[in-house]
Amino acid sequence: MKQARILVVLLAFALVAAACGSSDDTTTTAAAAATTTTAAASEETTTTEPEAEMEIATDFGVDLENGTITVGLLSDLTGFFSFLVQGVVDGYQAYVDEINANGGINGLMIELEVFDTVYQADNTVLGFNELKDQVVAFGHSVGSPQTLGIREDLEAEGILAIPLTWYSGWTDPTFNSNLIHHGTPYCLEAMNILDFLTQEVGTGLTLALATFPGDYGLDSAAGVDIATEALGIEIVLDMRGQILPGEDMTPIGEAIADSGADIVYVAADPNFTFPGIYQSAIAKGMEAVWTGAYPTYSTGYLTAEFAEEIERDFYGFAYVSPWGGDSVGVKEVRDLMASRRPDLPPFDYYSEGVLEAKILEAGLRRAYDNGDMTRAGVLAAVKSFTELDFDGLAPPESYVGTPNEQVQRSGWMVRFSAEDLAAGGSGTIIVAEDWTGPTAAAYEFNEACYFLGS
Amino acid sequence: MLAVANLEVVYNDVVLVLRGLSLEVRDGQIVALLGANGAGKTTTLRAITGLLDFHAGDITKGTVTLDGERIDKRDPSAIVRAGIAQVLEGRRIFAEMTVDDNLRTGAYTNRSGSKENYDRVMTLFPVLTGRRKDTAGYLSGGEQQMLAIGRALMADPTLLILDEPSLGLAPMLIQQIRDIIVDINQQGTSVLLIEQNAVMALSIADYGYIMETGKIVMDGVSGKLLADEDVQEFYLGLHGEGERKSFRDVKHYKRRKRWLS
Amino acid sequence: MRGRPLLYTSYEDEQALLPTWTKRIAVAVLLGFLVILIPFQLVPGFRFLGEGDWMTLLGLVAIFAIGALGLHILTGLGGQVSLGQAFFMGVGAYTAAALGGPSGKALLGLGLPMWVWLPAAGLVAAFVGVLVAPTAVRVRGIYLAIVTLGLVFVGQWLWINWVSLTGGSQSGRRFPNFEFRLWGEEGDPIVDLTADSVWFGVDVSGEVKTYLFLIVLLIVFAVVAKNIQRTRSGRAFMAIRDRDVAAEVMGVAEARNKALAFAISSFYAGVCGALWGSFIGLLIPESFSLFLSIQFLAILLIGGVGTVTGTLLGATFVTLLPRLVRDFTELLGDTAQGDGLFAGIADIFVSTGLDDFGLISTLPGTSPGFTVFQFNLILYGVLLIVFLVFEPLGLYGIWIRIKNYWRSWPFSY
Amino acid sequence: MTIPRSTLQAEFERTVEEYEHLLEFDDVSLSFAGVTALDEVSFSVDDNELFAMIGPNGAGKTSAFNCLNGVYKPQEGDIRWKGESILGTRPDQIAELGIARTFQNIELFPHMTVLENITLGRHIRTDTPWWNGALWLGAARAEEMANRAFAEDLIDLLEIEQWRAYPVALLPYGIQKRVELGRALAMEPELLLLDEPVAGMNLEETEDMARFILDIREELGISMILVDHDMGLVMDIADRVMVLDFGRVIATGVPTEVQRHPDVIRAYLGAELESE
Repeated sequence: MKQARILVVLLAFALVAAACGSSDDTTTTAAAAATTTTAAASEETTTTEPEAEMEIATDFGVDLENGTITVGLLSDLTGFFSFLVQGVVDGYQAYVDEINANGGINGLMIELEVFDTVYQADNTVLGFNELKDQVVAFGHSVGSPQTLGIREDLEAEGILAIPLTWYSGWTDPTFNSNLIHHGTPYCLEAMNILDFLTQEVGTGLTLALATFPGDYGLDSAAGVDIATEALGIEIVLDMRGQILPGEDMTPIGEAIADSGADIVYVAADPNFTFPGIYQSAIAKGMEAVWTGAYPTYSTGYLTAEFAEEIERDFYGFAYVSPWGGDSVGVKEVRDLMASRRPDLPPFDYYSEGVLEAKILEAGLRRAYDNGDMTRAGVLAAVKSFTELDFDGLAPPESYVGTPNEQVQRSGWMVRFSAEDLAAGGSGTIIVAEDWTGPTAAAYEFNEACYFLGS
Repeated sequence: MLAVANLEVVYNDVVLVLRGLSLEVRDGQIVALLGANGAGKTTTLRAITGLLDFHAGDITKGTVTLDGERIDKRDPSAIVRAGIAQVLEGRRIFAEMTVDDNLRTGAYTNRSGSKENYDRVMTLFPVLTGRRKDTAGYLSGGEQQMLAIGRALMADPTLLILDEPSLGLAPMLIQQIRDIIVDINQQGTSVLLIEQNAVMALSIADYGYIMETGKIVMDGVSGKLLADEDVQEFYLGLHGEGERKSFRDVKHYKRRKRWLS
Repeated sequence: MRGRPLLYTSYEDEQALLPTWTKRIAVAVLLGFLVILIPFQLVPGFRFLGEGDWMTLLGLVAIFAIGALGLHILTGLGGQVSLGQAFFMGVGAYTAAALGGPSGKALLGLGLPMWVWLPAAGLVAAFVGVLVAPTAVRVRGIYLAIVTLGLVFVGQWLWINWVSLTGGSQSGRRFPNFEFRLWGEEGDPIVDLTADSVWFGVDVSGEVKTYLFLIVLLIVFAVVAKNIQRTRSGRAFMAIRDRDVAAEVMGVAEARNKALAFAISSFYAGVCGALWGSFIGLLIPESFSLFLSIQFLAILLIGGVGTVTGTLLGATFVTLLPRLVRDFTELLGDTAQGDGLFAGIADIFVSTGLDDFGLISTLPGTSPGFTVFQFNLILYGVLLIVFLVFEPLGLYGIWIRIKNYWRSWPFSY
Repeated sequence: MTIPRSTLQAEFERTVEEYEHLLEFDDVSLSFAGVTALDEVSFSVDDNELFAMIGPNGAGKTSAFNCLNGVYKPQEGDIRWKGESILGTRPDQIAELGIARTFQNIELFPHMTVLENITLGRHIRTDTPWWNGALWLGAARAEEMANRAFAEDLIDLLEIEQWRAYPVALLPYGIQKRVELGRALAMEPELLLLDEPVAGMNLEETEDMARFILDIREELGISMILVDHDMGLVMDIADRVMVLDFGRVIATGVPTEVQRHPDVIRAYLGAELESE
């Protein structure tokens, strides 16, 4: 017993050390200095006084007396994807603050209740249970298995949740009674990227594939399969599902280098796994196009020791307009962050938070207009949009119709640029805007590309 | 030199073990402390040597003084430096270390005179000379006891406290240990001997204390104790005319000790 | 008055689980709280305990307490330090999923009713425990901890790679619901523990039903654990724990009893895993990680090794700690925002705005400081160390101290 | 199965079988990595005999006990219990044959109470399966009550009533020695091995222990092997004494003979006791 106690004390120290250590990681991707764009008050949102005579039905999360609407966020602030989710939450909060400053939803102020799920399924369930009777909807829910864990509960309670993941299943009606998709799913992203590279680099290409397990990596891999078949690209190394966080990434990087592929397609995470893979591959002298699923790469690399190589090798795809885009929608995001959070550096993921907030805002406004701000009312309102426009922040969304009609196909092809970063940008530059490749455009989307355990 | 006055010790804030114990060891004496198991002998020792803390015990009343100076608030190493060395019950040698290394640890507080002390130990215990490099754990019980005493002597104490040195030893070895204690005493070290073997202890002690339930119930010079009828019956197993009574004749119900009345 | 606890007229009275009226009444009151007053929101000032999310938390306490009782039998009584609890929970959970889960597109699932999958989860885990036991019997102390640590990694590998059973890494699978069916019939189950309904004219929510079910299970498992502890096998386990050679010389077969302790403990872990999976709904293979095992050892150490009461206290404490920390943080945040005497003090601990420094951040990401989760981990580690160093008997030891203090009050000893 | 509450004597009644000696050591040799612990040791113990083993520290007395218990396996020779060899039998099986033991350095279960320690001795005399106890079914309950009654009788016999519910680690040494004796007796042994039962005891406690040993033998008719350094005790109460030195038997006989044996005096007793 005594030895066991010593063991546990050591483990406990390790826990403490891990907790202390992880608090530093969250800011590693934040690069460069804050922009100095002058704050311009957004004048798009119109302020209407609540009409006293109108009857509004409510059940949970909407308090007409105090004038508040409470929305839950099941976020990952400490876990695996915390660095990007933090940016999403910052953007979300800033946009909500802006709405509230301009009179809220017909006078009702939106309040965000953020629950840190630490990217764990069991915590997500606890967070759901804690918040469900306080909120009218979940403004986002991070992680696919996490979100699937609460899917039946969402259905039972009739609550809307916006999954913060780009799994192709969200567009699939078997999964999505209370969930909505947004952005291009992983498998179509893969098709787009490979379409683009075929145009850019040429035909007769070879490809090395390495991904996470789970929906993220395997949905991506499913898209790679479809695209390689259509485009005649040969897969020379298939390590799908084999990137396991916490393990040594060197063998994967070396295998990729040994494969000598022209294109390396990776679906991993930018902080814990990708740098190891990339560095061990370029250490063996590999030169290839590196690309992959969206949150695999980070502009933080532009200040890392392999900055030059990543600038040379990287091609990526974004579902939401990156920071430096020209659309009205993304300009609005830049202005918003400059006025609300001048302390924060430019970062691509604010756009995602603003996009989610805009979907929610539109749903809340429509529910208000319908006179039904119950949870079911908000859900029905969101599910009734046939064309929801974001001024170019993201392609228009539709939540009505067949999966093939609903699914999002276009996005932004991007590269990294140290120059852009130095010039006060986020480090991401756009090489093709609102782009859809031929394979992606032709793909008949009837069901999820990859089935997540159900 | 050592004086314990009205000592009261409580364990875990709950169990009162010593209830106003007083005793004294004078220069050059061998003093025997006798008593049943659980009477508080070992606690007394711990109180003197500062080891109570390790057993969640506290001195709640009374004092311990060495040559007139309070030592009951000092920590164990300071007490050793002040000149009190002890041999714990059950020997507690460092079983994985060699005989020499064991002895060196004993000299920790007194490095200056370690050579003379080492020679002294080797003269007292010739049996250890041949086993200097052997691992202590492989020594026989008697040799381990000698090593434990030797280790205590390395600190060159003015007072040596021995806790049951005869425990578990064969009759012949008990005699040897007894002779060694007398030798050590004659070389000028005072001895406080805590023992179950009253015959052995009183045969060499100058003065004796008998302890029961946390108090001294009787004390006196050895001769006086040896002559006491109760001591004879309860500690020496004698009856009538100085005959040892057989264990076969032990009665179920014994006479009440007079000192309890 | 405490009565006269030592005056009994028969051994049966004294050997009873609850030998004194004081204890009987105390337990009856506690049960009344747990089964009636809390779930039906009848406790003034603590009505919130009966709300959905607290029912969920208390249900989780019950589940973890069952797993901890299993470890109590193996480690607390048997002295075999095991880090394998997460592995056996995984065995139980996936047995339940395979037997009780619906068959998905690529997933094993037989759709059997709960009265099959729940006991089976325990039995299969116990069987695996018996298979592992011979290895475990050969090693002890820290070495056993390392062997069982190996089990956790073997389990992780197996769960991640056996995709048709587990749904695969980062995907996971759904577990069967808490509902009673006879056999394979379609439509609504006889009793659905997750849906709201009306029982005897009283509204009972799904959470309350699940909670009541889990509490009843916990009581059964706790009584069985206590019975094992006070009868022949429990004594044999403790004897081996205290002195194995002496126990053998007394006629206690070491290998057999160690294996038995392993099997019983694994049964508890298996049931715990199945309940957990069903309760959460979806678990991924990564859920059964080393951290889970450590959490169970922590429950034992914080609660107090070797007692059922301590184990229950530990499970409650460890499971509720994150929530309590969060609620307390919110309270501090509110206090710091207001004015008054405590605002300044509270402000030291929490940071409520961009430039406000404090230990814990109430607006994670916006204000500096640890997030509640990080603070929890730290607190957890610190508590473990504090308990191990200062109160090896854990919460149970504190309880005994309080009891002894009042027993001899007003005398100090 | 239920054990009726009755006097200890009735519990210890047993059938008589045909055998020459209860226990026989036949040329037993044991060594550890070249160091000889027992060298061709032979002796026998009969029914209701109190046999003593003495000798210097490290002479092999405890090793002989460990061979007998099955903890060590001798390299040569044979150990027979009621005429049948018990070599290679596991310690717990040997315990079931009826051989109980106390230890030189008390081997009680420190975190268990006196009652639990003594009740553990009943392990081999009880057999309800574990699940019966787990569910507190009738058989287990009856067994527990019978165990309790049995243990209480022993507690009475050993006069340790007041310590009943204490964890043994908290008890004084002398009481622990008694509890250990009680635990061995709870096994209803036919042969009891006592390893230094009075070491570290003062005269008064030694007298108590002597009385218990004699009582047990008289009332329960258990054979015993006694190892101790207290020559007064050994010579007074043993029927026969065997002296070991460096693993060899140097003398066996009645106490008065052994006491006068020159080898014994030289190797063990020393000059003083001889003159007494």
